[in-house]
Amino acid sequence: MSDTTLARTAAAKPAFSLGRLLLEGRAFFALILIVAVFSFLSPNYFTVSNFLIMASHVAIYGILAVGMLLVILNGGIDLSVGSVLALSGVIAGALMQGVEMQALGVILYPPVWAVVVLTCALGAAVGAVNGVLIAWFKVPAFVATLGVMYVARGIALLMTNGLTYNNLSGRPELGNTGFDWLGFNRLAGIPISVLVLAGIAVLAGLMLSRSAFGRWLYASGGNERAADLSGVPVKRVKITVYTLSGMLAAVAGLVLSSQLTSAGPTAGTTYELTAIAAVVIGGAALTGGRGTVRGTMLGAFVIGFLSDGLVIIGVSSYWQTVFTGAVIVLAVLMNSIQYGKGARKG
Amino acid sequence: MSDTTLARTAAAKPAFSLGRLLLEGRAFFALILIVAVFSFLSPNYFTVSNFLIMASHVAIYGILAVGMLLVILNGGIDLSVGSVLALSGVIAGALMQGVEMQALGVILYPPVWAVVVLTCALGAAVGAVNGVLIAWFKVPAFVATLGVMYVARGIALLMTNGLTYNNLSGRPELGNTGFDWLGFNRLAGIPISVLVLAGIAVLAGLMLSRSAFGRWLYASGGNERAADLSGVPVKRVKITVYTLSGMLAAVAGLVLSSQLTSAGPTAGTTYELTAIAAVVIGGAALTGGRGTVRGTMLGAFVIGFLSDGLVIIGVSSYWQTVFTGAVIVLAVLMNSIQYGKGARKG
Amino acid sequence: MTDVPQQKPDLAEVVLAARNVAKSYGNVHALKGVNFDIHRGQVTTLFGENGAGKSTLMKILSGVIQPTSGEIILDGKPVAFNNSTEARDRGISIIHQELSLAPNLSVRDNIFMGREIMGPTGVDFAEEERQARRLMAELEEDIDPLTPVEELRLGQQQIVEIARALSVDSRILIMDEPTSALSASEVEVLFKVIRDLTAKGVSIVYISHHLEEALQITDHAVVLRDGTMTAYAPRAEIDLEWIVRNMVGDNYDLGSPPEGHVFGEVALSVRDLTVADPKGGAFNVVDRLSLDLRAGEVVCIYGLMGAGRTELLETVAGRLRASSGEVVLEGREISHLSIAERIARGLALVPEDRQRDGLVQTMSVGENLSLASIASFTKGLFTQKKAERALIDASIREVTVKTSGPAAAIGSLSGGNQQKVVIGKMLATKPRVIMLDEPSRGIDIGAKAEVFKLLAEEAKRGLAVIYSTSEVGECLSIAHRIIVMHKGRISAEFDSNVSKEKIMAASGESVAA
Amino acid sequence: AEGLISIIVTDPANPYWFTEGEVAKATAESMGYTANVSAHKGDTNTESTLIDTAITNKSAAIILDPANADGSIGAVKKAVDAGIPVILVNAEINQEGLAKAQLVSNNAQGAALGAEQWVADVGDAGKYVELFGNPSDNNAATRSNGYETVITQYPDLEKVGKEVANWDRTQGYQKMQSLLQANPDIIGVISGNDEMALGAIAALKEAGKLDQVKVGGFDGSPDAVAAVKAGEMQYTVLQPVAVFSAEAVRQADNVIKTGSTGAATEKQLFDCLLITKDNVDKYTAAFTLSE
Ligand SMILES: Nc1ncnc2c1ncn2[C@@H]1O[C@H](COP(=O)(O)OP(=O)(O)OP(=O)(O)O)[C@@H](O)[C@H]1O
Ligand SMILES: Nc1ncnc2c1ncn2[C@@H]1O[C@H](COP(=O)(O)OP(=O)(O)OP(=O)(O)O)[C@@H](O)[C@H]1O
Ligand SMILES: O[C@@H]1[C@H](O)[C@H](O)CO[C@H]1O
Ligand SMILES: [Mg+2]
Ligand SMILES: [Mg+2]
Repeated sequence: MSDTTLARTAAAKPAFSLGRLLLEGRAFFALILIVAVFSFLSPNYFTVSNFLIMASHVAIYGILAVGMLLVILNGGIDLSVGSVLALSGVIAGALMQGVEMQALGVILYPPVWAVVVLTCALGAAVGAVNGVLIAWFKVPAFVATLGVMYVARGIALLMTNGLTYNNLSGRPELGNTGFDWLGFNRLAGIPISVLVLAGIAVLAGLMLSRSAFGRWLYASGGNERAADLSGVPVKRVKITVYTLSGMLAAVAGLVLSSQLTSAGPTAGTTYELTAIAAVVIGGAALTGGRGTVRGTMLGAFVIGFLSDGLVIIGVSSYWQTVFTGAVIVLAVLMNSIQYGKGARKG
Repeated sequence: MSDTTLARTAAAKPAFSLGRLLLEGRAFFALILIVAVFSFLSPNYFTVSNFLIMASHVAIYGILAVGMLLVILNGGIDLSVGSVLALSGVIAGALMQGVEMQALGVILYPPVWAVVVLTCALGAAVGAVNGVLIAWFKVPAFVATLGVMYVARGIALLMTNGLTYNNLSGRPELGNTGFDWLGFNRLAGIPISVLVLAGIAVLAGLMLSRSAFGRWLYASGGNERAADLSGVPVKRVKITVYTLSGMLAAVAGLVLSSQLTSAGPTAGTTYELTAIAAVVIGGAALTGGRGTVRGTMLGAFVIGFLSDGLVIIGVSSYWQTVFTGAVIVLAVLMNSIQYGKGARKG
Repeated sequence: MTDVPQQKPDLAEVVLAARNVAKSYGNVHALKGVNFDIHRGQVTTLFGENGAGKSTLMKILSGVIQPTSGEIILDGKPVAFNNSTEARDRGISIIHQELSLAPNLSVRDNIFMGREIMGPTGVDFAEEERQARRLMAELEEDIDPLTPVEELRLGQQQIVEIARALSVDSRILIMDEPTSALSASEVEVLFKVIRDLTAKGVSIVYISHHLEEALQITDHAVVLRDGTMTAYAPRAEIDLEWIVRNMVGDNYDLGSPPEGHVFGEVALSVRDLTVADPKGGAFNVVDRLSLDLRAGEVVCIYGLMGAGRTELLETVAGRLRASSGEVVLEGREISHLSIAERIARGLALVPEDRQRDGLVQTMSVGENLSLASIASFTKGLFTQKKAERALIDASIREVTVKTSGPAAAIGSLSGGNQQKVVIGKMLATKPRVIMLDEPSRGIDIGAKAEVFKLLAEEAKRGLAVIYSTSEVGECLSIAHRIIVMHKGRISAEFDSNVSKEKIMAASGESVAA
Repeated sequence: AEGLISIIVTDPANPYWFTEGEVAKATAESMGYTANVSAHKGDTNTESTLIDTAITNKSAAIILDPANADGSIGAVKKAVDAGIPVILVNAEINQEGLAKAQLVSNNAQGAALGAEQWVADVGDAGKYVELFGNPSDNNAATRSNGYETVITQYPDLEKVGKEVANWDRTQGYQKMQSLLQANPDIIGVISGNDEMALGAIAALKEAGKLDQVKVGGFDGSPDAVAAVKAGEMQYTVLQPVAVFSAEAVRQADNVIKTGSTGAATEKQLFDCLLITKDNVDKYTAAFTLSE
């Protein structure tokens, strides 16, 4: 991932590549500062096990943030991710409880892999609805995804009647166990959710820096008309990024429900804000065309490591709110000071 | 107001002023449809008293939306308005309870007008912080106001310890009665809050269409570099719009606390989304430079009349969520289809 | 810098001067200690290759940017401008090379942006409109001041920029390529205005790559090369040859149409193409137009602003939908194809408005150059860095882009070099038919010759070229066939032996001028 | 009886309030009323809007779960001024004489009940943490104080952390994980409600510490009862929400017909019941323990 994003950054401002390297370091600075301060304040912060737990919290936001990055690079925004996360969890929950085939009079228990695939497909479908509204019907992204945010949440509530699907572990006799693997297990000591995040980040990084699609995305986010005239399928790119964002929201929903071994319709409320904040703290421009996966990951970790740290040192919840806000601004302030001169509108 | 916004519209697309008039009518169409449907479904909807009540509900969002419109015209966004609303209410509550002057050993009870002035000044100050962060420190508006949103909310919580100020009516012997006038009284049968909204809308409309500041705002939202090169004080414009947005959030906070005769630190959560939705439904572009007060009012009424109507006809809260989302998208869809051809990126 | 020629004393007083002005961007030295004088009531013309530093110098004189070192002398006294408003308040205004208009505002509002005329009840729109109308009349341009700028054609937008600068009543007026999107008749009008202004004592700085045109009005000529002043002469001593010699160091020749090859099959055929006004007007911008283009043939489309050339080319390229008619590429009807599919089949368009349609401002020079040919260096899932780099390097060489490297930000290039990137990007798709819409906007004479040479060579190898321009001279030096468009139709067709006058007459130019 | 009874609950997306609304609605409909259930989601402004709507709809009575002990007074007053009787359920307001009745579960009693059971399960020495509800809801503090009163009697039980998790399962999960990092050696978690407790259980499971750490909940929600049954949660304190929601409607009916609720006092406390592994089988319907 690092090499891919470096390439991107270097391409943007080549002349100062050495200075830039230092500056990138400065963006890390916020993160390092956070880690240093909390490690000083609590002996429990700077431990491998805590970093892994914190990383597993970051995973949820981080997965959403990768999808959000794609959308923001395109010059859009996706407010529906929190709701799609909830809806996906609920759908997964419903599938795990079994699908009743009225006509046949049987209840089907799809295996976990099928649940995962179906849920991701659903997330992708919701995302595609966003994309179509935005690309074809020219509804501004903010409005389209705001609407879908409400609708998806409403459907999740209607499906469950407000209740939470509990017990998603499945039953061996039904052959649908294994759902909690995502949230509970570890590979080489690393939580699966963190590995999922890492995998997604690497794939997204490769896609952005090495694939034609990545180039199209940066181009259409930077100047849609010019991209269009250069043969970039701008509508297709748009629909694809929203579809991917929806799909990633579904993945986040699966990871979260598997961590909680339950899925409720109110999960993920306001997560879209956290995801957007991560992307922007990571240096992406909301006007599109600028941003990297690496920055976004950095942003997600800044937010996650901060909020967990505040809990670990036992700051009161009101002060947690104040600090979170202050750090978000400060982290970006540092960023802005670097980019200072080159900063554009938005 | 109508003449002012008409002027703007005319300025924007003179050639088709007749067709345009029809199209503007189409935007009203959503509102008229909503009124028609609900009047048909409930005998209690289409009554003067209900319209006045609904208008007083719209007032809160409407006031926020006017401030949001200014910010959005500038190409920015203000996520902090909900928190500032809460903080202002809480400050007003604290002032009404009396300010203890430790040194003098007395408790001062500022008269209501002073409470109003101080609260608005506070809102303006918070807005100015946003503005300075954005204009001088080049922090992206989304991040700056997100941070301030958390900080303001945290301060409101800290000030009250999570509790709510009750009884803001003041006491005659302290000479500070009259606070509930804003929220409870009526002039010529019209709730004061609605009159406040109308006044603010007219002033904002005049400012946008008649003042040099209005021109500067549209210019810097349309092309900041060009405006800057033409001698528009773009930084000053920026700081001013955020200050105004903060001040209007304080006004909304005052109106709300006076309607509820209480002020709590959690008021106004997520109102920023509603305000943004009103502005965007009203045809403004989030990229800046396009939008009118009239449209924004229309947007606020669409949202308010819809949500009240759904409650009046007794739709379940889940379905309310679904409908709200669907209508937001549909209202804008109608807009987009009209503007269709001319539609640009964003 | 010992061989820097001294500016000769001149009769007219110097009102504004640059002394040893230098400007660096990192390690790019845009200006290396330049002396430059502006004379009262006279026109000083600045010549130079793309990237020579002309715009940089003008931006410094008008307060838009500040010099790294050196002094600006106004009326004999050193001054320092912190921004363009300060310079404007001292009577200096500038027409920027790149448009700086707010697209969402009307012509009127753009003209008075930042200098609104105030009446008792706010902005005096009536007065502003009156003045805007007067300016439009003065420039002989039929533009309603209430039209939003985004609905204007590029050339009209340039007129608005000019009007804005004129509205200020400045003593010193800097014009950085004010005519790049104007047609000959509009240039005539502008020159008339300039003569009126100089008669009133206004000093003008004029930059243009249309050398003959500039020669008509200049009183002094200064040549910049690589950030240094290489030559100065008063009007009496200069001619085209002098300019070119000092600019590019040797003689130039735009050449003549490529010869010695036979045309191939019909490569592009347009049949009865009709395009409704995309802005909703009740007329057709292209009106039952038919045109055949053979492989190896270079056709020039000449026309006045508003003739419908841009719409014709954009429709063929797939951006606009035709209301009727067909477009046939190498025997295949392609009306239903997307832009991308047309590019893939060898049909490319170099658009007219580089900022809006040509460049992705957030991308580097290299990424812009390779944007239209991504498929050619993608293998399987991934793009091939080496192949891309080779393509970019070849492009930079072919169209002679002056840049610090492919990774440079596109915004750091001079205007002309940005234009070359737009041309290079589409040439890199290896098209079989290429359409260029006013491609010479802002590129210097040397680069133009390079592009022409390139097109000529490709034509010999079978490339079919449509070249739209407002400069008759360009038509004559490249085209086998010249088509004149007027109100969406072909009003005349000539072969390459025709005279300038005949072409202009067919376009309706004589009527306007 | 006829007329509309407007039922305003906090948020039916939580099973507790869902039951509250559904039981009230069913009771009202069984008595011949029409009923509307709406939700204020904890926002006093939305609540005030819903009260206005209930007035517009000429409701015969309003059943309200108030959003805020202080902040809801104005809204209740408004309904009362419009001549509509208001019966409060689940949470109180800090003013008497406005609502016809305030029917709430006895949170203090329930908290004491829970805390005693918790001590019995956890033992009387060791470190523990507390998950606290939404601070703007009085019930959060009432329960916390109730826990405190009981647990402080055991000086060797040391509270090493208290986190606000806003009644929410995901927050309970994440806060619990962080609390575990800070305090790996705790032996108990006491939670202000079931959702947070269930989140804590998921975190403990993930950390493999569920057998070392005992968790107690509050509400008696179906999920919690299932967890009790599975041995993952030690106990939950059942709030008789189904009982008092039905009772609230009956008293509203009395007020409509006779002008008075028929109850002796405005504030009526409904005692909470303890659900442990021993009596879990008597849980027959959501929030209902059949004796
Ligand atoms: N913002 C910038 N950052 C880095 N380099 C720049 C910047 N602006 C200009 N330059 C460089 O300065 C040099 C002079 O540019 P300038 O725009 O003055 O050229 P010009 O003579 O106006 O050319 P043209 O005829 O193409 O408009 C060029 O090499 C250009 O790349
Ligand atoms: N018959 C007509 N009546 C009024 N306006 C017309 C008519 N025909 C064309 N126009 C205007 O002229 C425009 C055509 O401009 P277009 O840009 O295609 O011309 P062009 O020849 O490419 O000129 P330019 O040099 O500006 O690029 C149309 O958008 C329309 O607004
Ligand atoms: O009593 C209720 C329930 O515990 C609910 O779960 C959260 O809010 C409290 O007020
Ligand atoms: Mg230039
Ligand atoms: Mg053209």
